[in-house]
Amino acid sequence: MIPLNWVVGLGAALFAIGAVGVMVRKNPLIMFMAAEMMWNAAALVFVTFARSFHDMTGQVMAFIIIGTAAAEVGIGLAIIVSVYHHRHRLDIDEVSELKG
Amino acid sequence: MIAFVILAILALGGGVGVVVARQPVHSALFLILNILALAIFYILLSAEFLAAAQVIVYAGAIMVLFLFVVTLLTAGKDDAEPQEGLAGQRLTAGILAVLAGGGLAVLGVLYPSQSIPFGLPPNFGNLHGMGLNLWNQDFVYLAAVALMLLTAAIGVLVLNRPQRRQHRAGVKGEDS
Amino acid sequence: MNGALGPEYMVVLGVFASMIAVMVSRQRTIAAYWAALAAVVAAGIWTAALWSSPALPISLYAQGVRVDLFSLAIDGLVLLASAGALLVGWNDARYGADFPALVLLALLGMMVLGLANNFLVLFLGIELLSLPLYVLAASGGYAESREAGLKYLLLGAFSSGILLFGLALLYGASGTMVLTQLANSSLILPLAGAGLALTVVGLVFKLGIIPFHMWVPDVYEGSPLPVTTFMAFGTKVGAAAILLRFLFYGFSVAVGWWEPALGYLAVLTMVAGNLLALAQKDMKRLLAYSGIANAGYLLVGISAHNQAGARAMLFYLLVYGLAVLAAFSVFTMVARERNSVSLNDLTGLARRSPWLTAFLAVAMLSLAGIPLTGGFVGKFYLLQAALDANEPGLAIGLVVGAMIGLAAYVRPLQRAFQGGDGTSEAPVRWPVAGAVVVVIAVLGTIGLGVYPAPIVHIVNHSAAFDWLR
Amino acid sequence: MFLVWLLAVPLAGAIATLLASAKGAKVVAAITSFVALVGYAGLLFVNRAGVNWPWISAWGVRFHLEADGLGLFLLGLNAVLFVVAILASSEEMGRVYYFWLLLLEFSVAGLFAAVDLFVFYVFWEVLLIPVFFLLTQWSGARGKAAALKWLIMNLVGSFFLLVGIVAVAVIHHQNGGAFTFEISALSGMTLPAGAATWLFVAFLVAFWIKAPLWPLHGWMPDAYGESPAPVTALISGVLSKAGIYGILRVMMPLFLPQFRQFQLVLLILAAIGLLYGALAALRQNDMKMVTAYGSLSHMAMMALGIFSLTEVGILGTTYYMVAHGLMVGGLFIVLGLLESRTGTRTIQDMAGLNKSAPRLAAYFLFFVLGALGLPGLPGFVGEYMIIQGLIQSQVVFAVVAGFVLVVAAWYMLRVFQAVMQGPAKGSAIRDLLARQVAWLVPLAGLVVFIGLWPAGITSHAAPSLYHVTHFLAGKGGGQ
Repeated sequence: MIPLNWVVGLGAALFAIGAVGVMVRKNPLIMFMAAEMMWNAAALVFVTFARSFHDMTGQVMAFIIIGTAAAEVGIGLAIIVSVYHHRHRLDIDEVSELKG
Repeated sequence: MIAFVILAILALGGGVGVVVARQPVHSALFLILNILALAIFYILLSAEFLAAAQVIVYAGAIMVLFLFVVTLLTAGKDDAEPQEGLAGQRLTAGILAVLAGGGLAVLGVLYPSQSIPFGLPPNFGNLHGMGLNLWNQDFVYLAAVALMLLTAAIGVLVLNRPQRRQHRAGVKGEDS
Repeated sequence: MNGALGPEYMVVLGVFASMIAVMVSRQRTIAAYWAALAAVVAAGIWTAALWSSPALPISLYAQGVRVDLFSLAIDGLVLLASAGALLVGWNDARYGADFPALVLLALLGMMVLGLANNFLVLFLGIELLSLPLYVLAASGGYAESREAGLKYLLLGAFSSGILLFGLALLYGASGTMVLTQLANSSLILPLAGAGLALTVVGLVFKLGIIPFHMWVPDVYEGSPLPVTTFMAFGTKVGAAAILLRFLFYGFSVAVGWWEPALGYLAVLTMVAGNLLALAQKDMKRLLAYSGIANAGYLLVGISAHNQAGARAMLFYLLVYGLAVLAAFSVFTMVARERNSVSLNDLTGLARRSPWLTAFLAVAMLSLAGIPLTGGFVGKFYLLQAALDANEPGLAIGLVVGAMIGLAAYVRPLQRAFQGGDGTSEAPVRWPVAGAVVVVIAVLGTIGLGVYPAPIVHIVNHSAAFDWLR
Repeated sequence: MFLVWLLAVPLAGAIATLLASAKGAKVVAAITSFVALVGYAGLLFVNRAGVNWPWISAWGVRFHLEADGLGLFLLGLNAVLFVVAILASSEEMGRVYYFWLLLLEFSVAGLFAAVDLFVFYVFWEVLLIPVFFLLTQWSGARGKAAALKWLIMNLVGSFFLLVGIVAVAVIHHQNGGAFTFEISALSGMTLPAGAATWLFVAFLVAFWIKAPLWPLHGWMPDAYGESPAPVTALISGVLSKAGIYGILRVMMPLFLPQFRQFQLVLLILAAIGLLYGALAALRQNDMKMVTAYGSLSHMAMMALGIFSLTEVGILGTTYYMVAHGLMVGGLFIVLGLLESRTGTRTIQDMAGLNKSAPRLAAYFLFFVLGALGLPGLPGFVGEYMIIQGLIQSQVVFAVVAGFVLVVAAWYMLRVFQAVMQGPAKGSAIRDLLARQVAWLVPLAGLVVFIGLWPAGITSHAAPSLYHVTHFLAGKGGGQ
């Protein structure tokens, strides 16, 4: 039996690493992967709590997260590819010529 | 506990690797490491089905797609991207995120949820249990995920449809 | 089942019908649009039929879904938004034959957000809404659009991640995923606080509240015009609805945790959003910042945390949506082949197309909150809610924001009434579908300003959060 | 139902002007305003019944209009001045100009008849829009800036007012009363001590800006200077009364204790405005601006009358509002006629015009004398009553007001002398046309009439002020 609260802590750490990745990296592919890691961290925490409550809904949530991530990655990569087709360099600051 | 430490090191190492890797290919490989570590965690947390799904869907499908795109986009290029300077704003955001994440991690460790230590219900987390959920009361969620995958399919078609001539843009009626 | 989810089923059917129409019909684009519009109308009729159902509220799927008058009101709003978006982009080859199906998929997400009662449905709603919009934003076929899609995607994935982690912590802190049970569960406080904060951040990201707004202007500007219309209205409805449901159902007891914070965010957003709108020359960006500021107004209704607040928010959503529909359909007509409208394009519009200018004026004045337009009644309602909650700060923030905003909305009108330079004196062409949208939206805006009583009645019924003051 | 006529006719006429031909718009507008004037006659002599329809029942808002003594003559002022202003406008203005004018008449009529705060606010803000577009499109070079200034300053006030109105209703509701915006129901309510001052200031700022009163008159010079003469006449003649009227109609019933508390401050502010307007008028060389600043000074005079918190002072103000509206409106229109003939407004560029245009000079003199308060003309009566009120409450301010009357005579006559008298300079100008005389004569006649029979107005206004004056008397205020 692994210590559940430590797994939650690990999830938080992974979440933070993913958030840092999205914020400091400029390559859309890497940013996207970092965002995927945030989702994964959340899924891990859901599964952990599901284990501690003996409640399957947490696992269902994690499963849905995985399925949604698949759809999201499909769309995301399609967008990245179509952007890349037209401008042979990937850099989010280049991409957003107009700053918010 | 030992298993936890090893797996945690693997997961964290993979996570940090994703963020610091210079090349997207390396990031993707690190992410696979991270995902596989999580999959083992799932087994340890009595979520066998999810572990399998994680390996098949994430490591298998998603990451292969990632790797494919990464190699497609960077093939034949000088794949080292230019040095990324850390702009002040990004650095601040990053530091804030690290602090917030650290705080969250401490919170998670210090405040365990109400845990039921033993007596897992039958079929908890295995294929049978998940099936009972997903094909009964939670079926609608599965349907929603299916619709999202449909969206993805349409999306890929829309985004990569052949470009029309510029002068035809705005012409009403039949789509080419 | 008893048909409580009928509107949602109709929309799903519409998605398939629209896709099949593309495959089998020779006039494939127009057939897809008609199929989608039929589905929207059918869903609207079903919603109206459900309205007087005695069985409400209906809980389904282990309380994951709760169909009540609030969700039906949200259904009505988002159906209006999608009908507007379909008509604004009606049969335009630029957006392709898949545009209607994607709009319907996003519509489904918005409707799901209206009736979500647990974390799973909340998350599914958000993603069902976002995924088609990523595609739609990127579907313009020109560089800005693709880049808007990319930016939307990355920030959307990021904010969904924050939201998910917040939900996970809340699950751990409470042991339940059902919103209505959250209030009664014993919470592990620090964990719940962190989870609540992250969840709210994730949701206000979607709503476009300052300081989580940076994606809004670029995405609005880059996306094709009908998509921007849809995003401005529909997404706002969905995000505001789920934020309200989440907080009112789940955290009515722990008001002190979120109410002050949201209040400050609301004031900041109203003031800063309108200030930023002042400087804009591109109409899409202007409406983007206006959308940010209006999200702040919606937040006033939520952070007032009383029945009047919820009602005022619902009412304001309708008012804002109608004004946005009118403004965007006018801009679409003015833009024609291009995809943006700048201040210069409006110069002399009054001489070219006086009626169009009048419609634009009504929309802009409604956004500014001038009486006899719906915008005034909406702001009045919000003010009432804020003052009833003894939050004069919110009220003052609201009027200060409205004051600043007025200057922003009046500038395009001044340009429109200016003499043109004579280069493009031809009157603007009116496509039938766009004309239908603009006329209905303008009539609705004026109608809501002159005689709002029936809608106020409906809104008062639908936002019945009896445990609030 | 004549009250509804007063609102409905301009609204219908506004739409009709849009459908009329470009040349026919003026005719349509003139007929509309005349029909409205007939409706006013009906209101005055036949039936003064108001309307009270439910509007938004969930908030207790009722579409409640009444023509009581306070608003009755302002409605008349509105109806009369619009006829004159429309007749004085050029046919070249185009139909949209007349559309906005009639929309303005509609909203001002609604404002002067509303006794429900919500309805009051709706009309209060709606009237900004026609003026904004009139200033934007049909004004001088800096018209656009003037329009924005007008809109923004007034909206700042409006939004203060909006918060105030909603807050008053909500507080009334929280104190256990019904949720209502009816002024009569809200009057005399007890406000929490902390909120009362803030609400008082919020309301006051709105009305102060609209009047305008020093120091919130920033929009005035530009708007008066840039707008075409008929529009100037309407802004100064009718719209500016809305501010003073609002203080009387809305604030007096709600905030009497606050008025008493801040009386001295308010009097001092108004007195400064009185002096400032008069002295600024002396320094101007633009005849329109002389009148504009003179008008600013007159507005302060009305404010002094109210803040004297005496029956005679307040009554004097209600009377003076109508009188001043007619006179200053006429004066601006005559100035406009003059400007259109000479092409300049600088008084040094004109001299001895009475030689070539004696009739114009005569009407000019008439309205100048009215504005400076010649006995027999209504300005005198109003100022006399106000000064009497000031003597009853604070004599010092009566002295200031008396002094300003002298200055007023100086700056008005200075303009007249410079422009009309002395050796003729430059080419001769055309005198008034017969049709222009045709509508100036009734206006002047009306001025003389109310000057000779002030009781016609005051006797009607007094009962409407009964509540206020009764309260003042009961608490021993002044009387």
